[in-house]
Amino acid sequence: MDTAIHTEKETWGTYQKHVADDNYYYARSCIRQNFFPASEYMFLHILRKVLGKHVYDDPNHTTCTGIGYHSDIVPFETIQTVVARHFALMTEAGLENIAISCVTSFGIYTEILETWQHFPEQLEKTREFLYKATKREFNLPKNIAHTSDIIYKFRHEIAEKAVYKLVHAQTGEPLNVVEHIGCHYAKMFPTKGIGGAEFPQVLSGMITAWGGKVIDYPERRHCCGFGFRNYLVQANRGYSVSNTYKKLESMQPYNPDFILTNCPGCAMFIDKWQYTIAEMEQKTFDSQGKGIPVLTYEELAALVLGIQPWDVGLQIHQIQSESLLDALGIPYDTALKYVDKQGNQLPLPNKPNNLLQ
Amino acid sequence: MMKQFGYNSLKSRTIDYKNINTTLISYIIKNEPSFSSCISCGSCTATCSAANLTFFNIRRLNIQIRLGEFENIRQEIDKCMLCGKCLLVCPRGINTRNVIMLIKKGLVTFNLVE
Amino acid sequence: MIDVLIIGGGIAGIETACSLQELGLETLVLEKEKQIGGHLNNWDTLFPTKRSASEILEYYAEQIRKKSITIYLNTTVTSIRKQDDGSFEVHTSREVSFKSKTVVMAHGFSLFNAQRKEEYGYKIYENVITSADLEQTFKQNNDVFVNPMGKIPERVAFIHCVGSRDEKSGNHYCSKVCCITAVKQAIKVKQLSPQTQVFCFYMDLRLYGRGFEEMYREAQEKWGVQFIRGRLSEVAENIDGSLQLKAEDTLAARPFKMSVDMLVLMVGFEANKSTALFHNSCGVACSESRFIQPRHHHLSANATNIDGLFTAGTSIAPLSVFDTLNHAKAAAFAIHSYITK
Amino acid sequence: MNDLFIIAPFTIGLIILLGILIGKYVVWTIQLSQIDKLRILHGFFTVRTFRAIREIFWESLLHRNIWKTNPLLGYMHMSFALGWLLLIIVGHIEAYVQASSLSVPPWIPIFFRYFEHEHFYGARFFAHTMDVLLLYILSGVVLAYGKRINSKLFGIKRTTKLKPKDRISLIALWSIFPLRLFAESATAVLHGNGGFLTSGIVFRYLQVTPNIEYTLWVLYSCSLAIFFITLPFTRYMHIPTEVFYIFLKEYGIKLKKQFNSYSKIQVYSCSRCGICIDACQMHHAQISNNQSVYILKNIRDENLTDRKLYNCLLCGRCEDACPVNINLNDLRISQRIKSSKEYNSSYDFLEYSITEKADVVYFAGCMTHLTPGIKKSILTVLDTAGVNYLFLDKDKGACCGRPLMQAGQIEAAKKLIAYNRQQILESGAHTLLVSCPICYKVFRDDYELGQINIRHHSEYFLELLHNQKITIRNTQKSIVYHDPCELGRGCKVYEQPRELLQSIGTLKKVKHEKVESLCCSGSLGDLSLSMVERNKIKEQTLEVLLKPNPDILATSCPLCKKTFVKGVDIQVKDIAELVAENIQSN
Amino acid sequence: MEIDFCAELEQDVRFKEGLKACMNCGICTAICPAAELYNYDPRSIITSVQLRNNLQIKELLQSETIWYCGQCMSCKTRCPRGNTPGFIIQTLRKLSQQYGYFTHSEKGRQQYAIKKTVGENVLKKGYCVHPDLVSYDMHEEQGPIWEWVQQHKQAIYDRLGANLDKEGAGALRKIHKKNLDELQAIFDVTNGTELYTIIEEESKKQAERMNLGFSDNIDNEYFKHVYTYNSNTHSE
Repeated sequence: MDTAIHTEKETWGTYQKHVADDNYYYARSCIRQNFFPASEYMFLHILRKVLGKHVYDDPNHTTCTGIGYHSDIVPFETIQTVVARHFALMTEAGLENIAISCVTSFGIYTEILETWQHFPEQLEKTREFLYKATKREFNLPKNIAHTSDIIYKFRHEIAEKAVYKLVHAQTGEPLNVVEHIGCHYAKMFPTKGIGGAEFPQVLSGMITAWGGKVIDYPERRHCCGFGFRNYLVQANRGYSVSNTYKKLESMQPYNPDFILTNCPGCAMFIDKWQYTIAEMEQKTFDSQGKGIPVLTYEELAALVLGIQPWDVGLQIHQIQSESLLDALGIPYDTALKYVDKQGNQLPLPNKPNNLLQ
Repeated sequence: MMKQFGYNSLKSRTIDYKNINTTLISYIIKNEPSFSSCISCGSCTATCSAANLTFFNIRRLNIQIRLGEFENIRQEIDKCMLCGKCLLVCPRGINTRNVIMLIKKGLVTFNLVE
Repeated sequence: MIDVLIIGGGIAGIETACSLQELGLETLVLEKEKQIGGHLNNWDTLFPTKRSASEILEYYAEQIRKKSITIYLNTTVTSIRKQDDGSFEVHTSREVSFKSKTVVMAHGFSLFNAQRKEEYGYKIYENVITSADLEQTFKQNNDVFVNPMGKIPERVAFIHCVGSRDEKSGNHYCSKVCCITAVKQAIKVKQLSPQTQVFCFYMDLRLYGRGFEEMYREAQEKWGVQFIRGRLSEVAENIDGSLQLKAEDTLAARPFKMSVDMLVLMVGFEANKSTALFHNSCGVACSESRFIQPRHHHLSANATNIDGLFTAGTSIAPLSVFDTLNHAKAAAFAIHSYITK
Repeated sequence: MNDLFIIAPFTIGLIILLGILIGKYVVWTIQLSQIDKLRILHGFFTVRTFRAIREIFWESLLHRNIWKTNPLLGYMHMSFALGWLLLIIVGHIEAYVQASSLSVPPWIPIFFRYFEHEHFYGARFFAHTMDVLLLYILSGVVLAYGKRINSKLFGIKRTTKLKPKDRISLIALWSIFPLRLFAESATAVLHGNGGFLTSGIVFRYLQVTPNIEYTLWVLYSCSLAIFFITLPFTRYMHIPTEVFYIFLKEYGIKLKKQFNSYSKIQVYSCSRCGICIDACQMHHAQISNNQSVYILKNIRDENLTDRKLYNCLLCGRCEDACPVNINLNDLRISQRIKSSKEYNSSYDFLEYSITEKADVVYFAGCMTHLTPGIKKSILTVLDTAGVNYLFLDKDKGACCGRPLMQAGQIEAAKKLIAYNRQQILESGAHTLLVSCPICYKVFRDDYELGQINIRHHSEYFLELLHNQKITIRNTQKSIVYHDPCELGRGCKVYEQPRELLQSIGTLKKVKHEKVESLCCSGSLGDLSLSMVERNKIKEQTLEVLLKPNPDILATSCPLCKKTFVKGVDIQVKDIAELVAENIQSN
Repeated sequence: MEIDFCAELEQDVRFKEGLKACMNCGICTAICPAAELYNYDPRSIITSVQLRNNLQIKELLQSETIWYCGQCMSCKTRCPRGNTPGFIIQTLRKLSQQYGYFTHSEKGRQQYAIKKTVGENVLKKGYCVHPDLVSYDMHEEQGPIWEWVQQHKQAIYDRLGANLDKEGAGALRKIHKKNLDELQAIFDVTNGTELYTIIEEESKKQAERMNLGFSDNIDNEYFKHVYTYNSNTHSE
């Protein structure tokens, strides 16, 4: 039973969210640009080339310091002012819709806007700070959206232009997809996320729109385990890996074909922790011992639109995606997997011990 | 082969009902049914002579018995002096002294602790 | 012009009508459903006596016949208007409208829609039901007890405070009757299926009424119902259809996990939809809880801010059948002294 | 005719009986501890032996204690015991006289009429005396039949059930004397050597052949034999055991905490008379399977369950009522010790703290701490009297250990005792004052405090009164006093509280007082009574106590007070409170 | 004189927002990932803070327990009283650092490692994370593919449309000095810099107390210690 759709009928009204349909100021993500640079590239490509939207990619904008903030080395005032700076840059660019690539940032932006609403004096203080530091001034954005909200908004347009559907090439059966939503997407402010905190629609909407089947599993809402300081410091990583372990264990019985995430951190951790668990405990959560591929929604959108897997950047995931591509019937040229821009072959990466490639 | 990363995955502290050992609790309830009517009000602990000298907490003992945390129970139960004050304050008239004796006997008879 | 027009043919409305009839006033009852009795029609037994709800309904059916009380069924009130002469004009779904000296709002309450607590999975997971659903199954089948999947449950959990004492549902108040209802239903489950283990997840047990505490104790001592102090955080469905519960055993101060074959959500009271309607049409005052605000909590719990407009029963707050009927009787006296003053 | 069939059964029976008895006595004596053996040696050639014999005469023959409970019952037991003994003694004298020699085969006196037909000097006299004695015993037998039919007559509401082998033995016993009557009567018809009873009345109208006579005598001998042989294996073993027990008791052997051979002797001395069943208050709570007689039986049969064992208030009423003076409480506790020995506590957390010096140490105990009224009163009195005292367990204090003792947790109790003992000794006090009889009992029995006088507040306050340390105003109110079990039967303190109370108001008598007083039902001795059951027992007790409708119900135990308070609408006060309220400082 | 920690907490908007009134239902602990793995119970923390007991709060500030939370904020979703334990934790951690109590606890000391890595990276690179920061030897769990990416950074990031360390827009671009300066300026005016200094200094003291080597760059004993040491006593 597709619970997501089911609840949509009942309580959808509560969780309508307006997403601007053009002219976005793009805020990049620390983690995504590191581990999934192609995802951000693809997002811009899809919006500009495929959907013909205007997105401004500003060289002057920086981190929101969210990771620092949630690991308590960055004060609240500081992060408010950094975010204010981004609003200033947005204002200066003559834009009023902000599209945020990172879920942590998305949470931060939302939290700060909420705070300014309840405590206007905070907003004033922040204006002063920003002016004092940078002589900049700013307007509040009219609309803030996570980039997954935007892809969700245009999911049907993408579906129309889609080359591939999320079905088994051989059987025609829809693929079993489990989604993982970043905690800070809707848990803090349910009404700010599409579909709310308990059954967010943002990813399941894409999956169903592109022909896949959403699988509900017990630990669906559980945190991936990043836990900020709990990953940043090596001594604490037991926490991080244990939480991912819990999620994977809980989804295993449903044999998912892949995991879709909207949070850069989650995507990276669920991918890398599968490798770590395999190496630490010789445990994998799929039938073949290869691990369950983890995709970002940008990668998925790009794939269904027929963009080459190696341009989408699947080769820099630790869990290899060939079996998934085969299932989807997406052709790929292994020779192009490890080459540079000019097409020169790069030395091959080492293979893991306990994880089949 | 296994690789070391400088940390390991952690054991879950969550009480999972399906793993709870109910030997002791059923033994006690069978022999002292009044025990099932505990409302965890804490009167017993408030008046307890042993609690005046140690951290002994007979109210919590009830919980630990239900959770089957025998190692803990054994260490704690030793502190009770059987003075019977709890018996007199219990709003549900639970026969606490008998419960204590049953715990002690139960732990031994079903050798729940080494 | 009628003396008293009573909105709602639930026990509150009917009791008010009966008492007024005895005091020699002319009454008219408007009921939106095709039968009288309101929520009680869907209820199996009443706490703490375990007496059948239909007994009460039969009693009132009899009273209506005896006292020949006029009731218009299938009649929904759309607005109440106060006239300059102090009387009321009441408009209904049917083209007819009524004039009366006084109006009693006995339109009762609505049950909390458990789907609003998505994390509890009502209407998402097959084996999650509400206390109201459970009463229905008791009513229909009084000898066997199976979960919606048709299996005799090994474990059943009752969740207190669903939609009550919950900011997230916008209801800060306590619905008063859910604790004792849970206790009553837990006992019933044990009676029907002794091998089933029954658990109640509660925060506080509010067993304020006559015979409630005794029933709670019976549940513990006689039926072995177990009470776990902790609010349910979320429910998930296992692949076999059983339900995974997450709570904290706050007395052990540790997270608590349990899989059950059936989950019963103790849904609370909410102000009836019509209350807002009346508020808009005649400006009757409502409290923060969206129920009608009596004029004086202690001294005139039936009167409202509008002269001649009275309340009876759960239109002012969650009440037990016991309290409802007393409030209704009181309404009759309040109205009588208002009219004959 | 062949006399063998008459002589043999009796003789064999007698030899077997004596064999077994001597065997048992020897084994028991060997199993006794070295000290106890010495006690016997030293006691043997002293007046103690005579005292023992005297008690045996009073109890085992005259059954004085049973007389006290019920004359009819007493008479029954006496007729058997005393009657039979006299029959034997007189029978022997008769035989000696007849043979005018002391060398007579042992069976002759038993079957005298059968063997001796010739007239001799004084034959008539003996015949009549023997008949008187026989008649006396037979009256007892008739009563015994009656007791089985209607025990109420004998002041016994409940009685113990018989086991098959007991029944055989009993029937044998019952038939011995009727058979003797018939046999002698038959002989009398043939040889005219009967007394007023045996000559004739039975066989006056029917033909007696020597065969009938012979058969009757054989039956008589057989019934004796059966009784003798079965005796050691049936309840009747209590007769020889009791005799032995009385001697040991007189030699000053005391029951130990641990169950030993002396305990066993006590267990076997129980005659199952059932008097303890009536003494027990449990039946008010519809509990009728755990009274001492049943417990002793379970001990013998080794099938005692914890449920029964721990379900006893240890009030001591049965012990007091027991005609054989068995230490029923301590026996039960020794069983609890056995049952719970595997799990005693160590109480490592107790650490000795330096106690300051004082003349008097006051130990309130757990229960007093639960009744602040009493605690406050004690301190008031001490202050008014200007006593230099130390409140030992003011803030922190360990339990006295008595509740553990009662539960059989002796090893654990010893730990607490050692701890408190040291604290008390270090204070250098000459007096230990306690306000709780439960503590008082254990301090007296198990603490070994040497020179320190242990005083319950009722005793101590009376002393203060006598030495004019305090004076008390008389309220003229009528007071009923309830004896706490541990203080009364436990420590034999009956008079001091009463004397103290007389100075406060007018003391009224109640039905069960002092040694007979009832238990409040609050006792810590019981571990499995439910509150409902306790209340039922309490109600019965209160009924007795409130009969003379007093203004005040006084007691001298915080636990008794706490128990009663919940059940009555008149004032329930501890003596301490009454003293404090009416004290006048001089 | 005694610091009034309660008052300090009240100052913080996140405290006002995060603690209305707790009724001890335990719904937060029930879904808290940290509560499952560490000896940690957000409910009890909230209740003890709710008591406004200065001494208890001080103990918290020096404790391990405030450092377990992973800031997933799942607690905010569920609380029936609209509290947010996650916010309260933030405010407690803030005070703990402000008063140098964080070095009293094993987990608290780790703040130094975070400041040294993420913290300094923000001001150096303009982003919290950068390929240079996620060095394979400190992040072995990143696996061989990441090792490979590190070895061929330029080529791979170029291929995937990033703009590694180059002028202009794009992923991982070089952040222009003036932007970094603005960031620095913001940190200066908003006490961000001050916090960095406190962490640095308090850690230095702690390093002396533990007599472990300490230096400005990260290859020092103290860093290695706080980054890797785990007493494994956090689940009992």
